[in-house]
Amino acid sequence: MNPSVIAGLTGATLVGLGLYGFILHPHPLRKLLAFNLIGSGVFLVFGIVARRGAAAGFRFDPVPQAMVITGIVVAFAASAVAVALILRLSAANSDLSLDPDARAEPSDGEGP
Amino acid sequence: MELGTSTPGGYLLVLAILLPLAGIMLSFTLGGRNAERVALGSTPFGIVLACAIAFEVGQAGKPIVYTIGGLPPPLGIALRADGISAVMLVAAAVILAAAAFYARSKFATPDGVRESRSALTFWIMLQAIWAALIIIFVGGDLFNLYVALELLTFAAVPLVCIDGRPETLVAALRYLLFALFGSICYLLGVALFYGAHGTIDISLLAQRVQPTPVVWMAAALMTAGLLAKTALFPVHLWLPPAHANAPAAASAVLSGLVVKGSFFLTLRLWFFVLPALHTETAAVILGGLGSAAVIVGSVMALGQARLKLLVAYSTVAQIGYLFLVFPLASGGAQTWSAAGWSAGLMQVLAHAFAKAGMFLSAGVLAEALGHDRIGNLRGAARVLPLTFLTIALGGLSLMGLPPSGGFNAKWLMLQAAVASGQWFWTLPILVGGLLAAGYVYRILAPALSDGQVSLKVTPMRSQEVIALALTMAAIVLGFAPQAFLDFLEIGRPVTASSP
Amino acid sequence: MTGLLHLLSVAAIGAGTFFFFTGTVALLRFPDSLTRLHALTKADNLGLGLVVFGLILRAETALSALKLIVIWALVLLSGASTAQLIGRALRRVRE
Amino acid sequence: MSVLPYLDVGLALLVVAVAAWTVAARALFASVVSYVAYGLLLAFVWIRLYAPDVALTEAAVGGGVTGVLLITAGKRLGALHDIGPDVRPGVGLKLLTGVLAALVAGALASVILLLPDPPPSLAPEASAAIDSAGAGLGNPITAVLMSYRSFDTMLEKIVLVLAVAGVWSMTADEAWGRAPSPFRRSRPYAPTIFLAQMLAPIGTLIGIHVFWTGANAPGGAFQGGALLAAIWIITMMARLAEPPRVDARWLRMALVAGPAVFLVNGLTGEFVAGSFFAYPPSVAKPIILFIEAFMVLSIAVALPMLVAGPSSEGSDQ
Repeated sequence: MNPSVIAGLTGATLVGLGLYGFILHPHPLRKLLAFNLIGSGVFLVFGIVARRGAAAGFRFDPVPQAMVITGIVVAFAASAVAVALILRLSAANSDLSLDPDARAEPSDGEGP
Repeated sequence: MELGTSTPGGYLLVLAILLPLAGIMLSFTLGGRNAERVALGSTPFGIVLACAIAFEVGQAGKPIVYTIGGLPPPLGIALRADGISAVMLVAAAVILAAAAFYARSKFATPDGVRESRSALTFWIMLQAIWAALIIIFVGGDLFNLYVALELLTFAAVPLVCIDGRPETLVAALRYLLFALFGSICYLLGVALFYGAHGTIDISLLAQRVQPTPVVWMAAALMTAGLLAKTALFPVHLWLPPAHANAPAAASAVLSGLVVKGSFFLTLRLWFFVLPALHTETAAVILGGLGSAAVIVGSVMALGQARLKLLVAYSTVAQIGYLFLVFPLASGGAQTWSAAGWSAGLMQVLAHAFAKAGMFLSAGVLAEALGHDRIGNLRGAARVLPLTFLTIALGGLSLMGLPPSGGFNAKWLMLQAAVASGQWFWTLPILVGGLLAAGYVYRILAPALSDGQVSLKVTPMRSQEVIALALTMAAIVLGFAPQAFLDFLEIGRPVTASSP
Repeated sequence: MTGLLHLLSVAAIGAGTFFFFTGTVALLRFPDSLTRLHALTKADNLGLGLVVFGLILRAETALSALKLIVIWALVLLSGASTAQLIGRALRRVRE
Repeated sequence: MSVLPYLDVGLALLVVAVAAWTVAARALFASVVSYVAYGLLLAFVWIRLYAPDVALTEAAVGGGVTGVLLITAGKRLGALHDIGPDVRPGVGLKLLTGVLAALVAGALASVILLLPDPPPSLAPEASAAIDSAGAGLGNPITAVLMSYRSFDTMLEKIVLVLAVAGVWSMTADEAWGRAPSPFRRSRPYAPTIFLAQMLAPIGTLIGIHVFWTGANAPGGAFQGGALLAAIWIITMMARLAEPPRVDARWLRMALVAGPAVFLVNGLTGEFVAGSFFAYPPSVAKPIILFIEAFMVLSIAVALPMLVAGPSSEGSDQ
């Protein structure tokens, strides 16, 4: 098995793990962590695409790698906004036990 | 069709994007009242640029293209404006300008304060939504579109919780998580497309795409991500609290335009990137989800106690109609397919204008009465005649009664459904219309009946007029000539290849 | 000469790896946080030092050798500081 | 060399195990700490994929700056209250989600194995074009970021500005304009101060070095900026420097400097090189370095501001 196959399988596993955590964890910060796991799995997929694209004296295809760098920056910005939102929410509201579906009911009156 | 070289007028696309981007940076640096001045000052230029682009596209009769830095795809990034991009650019510019002028009083920086949090945030985020939408409408590169989608998310979320109440924070957080999940699914699809075909330029992909498992997986992931952002049933739960809790001007933009951004990309994906795939199954699934959204959204709207929530659930339903375009316009060069295509775009436009107008009216109403509980609206039409006229006209378009853009859209949809033998799609269209009549009646009936309502604040006439003007645009779409429908076909792959 | 250097380098890196290994075992097996901290800092500093030494012997330019030394110094600095901080935090918890 | 595949597999298993622990850990804080370790491990995977530029970014941002962000957040949330009434999902839901996640991962893995051979690549095009448009940039990543995909790069910087504005928008109205005080709870210990004093000059030097070599070797504006940002964060943690007020004009200007210079240069490209965002070939390298210098500044300011969070009441007293 070459490194790109291993990394590809790792990426797929990370996406799966992240997806599991993202759906199941009620705590928003845990959801955010899981989201970041999915994100890094996706970046790894870009990584193996870049690695496979080695050609013309390059050991990698620079285009997908450049995209990953942009992606990491954007993902960090997303985390920062989410953290600020979570902290604000926890300061405004002592109850952070969000099962979001259960929480929104009083405010929007939707049925269960 | 040349895809990799700039065409005359292509430079307008770059200017249209750079205008709001420069506005964001100026507003952020200068701060305070200047943020508002920059935002309001740039909107007229934005409308002019959008109209100029539409004019160029109409003149050329084919998409106008700009390759950034003179570097053509696959290495470089291309911008392309076809018929639907041009129309959406104009609609977005008009609705954003309307929302901006509507919001002047609420988001003015108070006297004696150098800068206020909500004002600065509002004016920056409004321009950011505008910039992101322009890129989404003219972007030709899937990764560039990803960055634009994220820009849209980062701009929309703070608007939802701009007043800082805990329930708005919960709504914003939920929205953010859904949106981030949507983007990451989309991005994974982009990675697979690149891995399979070595490009993510929409036109180049369209030439290279083969129905392989990789492409199907990429298409499924991107569609799932975009659906989460568009709030199509069953991933619609984030939308009503987010749209209903935002300030009226923001709700108008979120409901009228922002969800259309991700829908627009879904259109791009299936009709522009993947025409080589046999998409019947996918089209039926999307149409089925759309139909379910029409029914569920309308029924939920019927049960709402607050006006803004009712209008938000109506958005869930109206988004459902949009997805009927996938089965109804999937017939390649057949005539009914063109009707389905026009119907879909007509629905996008009519809903954008009608819903923006209704949210702005709901804002006027909530401000004037101090509440927006439907149960306490008895006699309200007497004190707010203009606002209720707006709501009634907007409702007309939502129900799909003539003359209105909504009627045009649904009429074309019915034609396409019957002509293509897919009669079952007529059911959700008709039932949805009846249910819409029900929820519009729920607002209007008490308002028109006898009752005593006292105004807490006199409504601002300018705000009422802006809302009315937007809904009038939705009505005027009902008189759209055939030339307008032909314009929407410019650059559509199937028609371009047909004799 | 290269043969001897090579041997020396391998020996140093091997010894460094051994220290890392023992440090990790200690981290997993030692009873409380302070002793774990003790084992970890010792093992890491020495282990990394030996690895860096082994790599310097293989360095092609003086600049890359210098960079390796800077890396070691930086890890020493941050390792010592974090160990201090963790130790203080532990003491605060106990009091 | 035959040992490398085993190391690869071992590294992959370790990454997956730490990721699994991040998801499975019961306590919030354990999960956060595990995630930080995960970010650092991931940098090694990137090295193995011949992506040193990404590895640098991942280590600096994924492990470093995100780590500070999450740990401070985890600590604050932990201090306020842990996750209220235990609303753990039922076994049925867990099973269902598990099956769904496994299906997605399995489908993705099989699709990745099915990627076409020979793989499509833009490397030949990039290599051929690198001298014309990238004009003497030896690092193909920097060439792609600053030339072919310059539009993305500028947008990404605007996303950062927007994220800062978004974070600031979470301020309580009364506190608007004040400085953030993310680390007010902990009085700095002597070792923190010592560390910051020692690291600040060295780190600044390394940050500038990473940016400068980025033109020809792994590194670049983002990685260099991220290092400088980390240094500023450490000095703030040691209370050697206080965070600035969010309405400080210099702060706002520093934040938009990168994208603004990029935008202005993109506009002038039309007149000096015949196309928006094009560089005149003869001076492409100096112009790119000029733009990158401002981007380093913006990144070095934006990341600490994102970590520091919104301004809070009680600061500036």
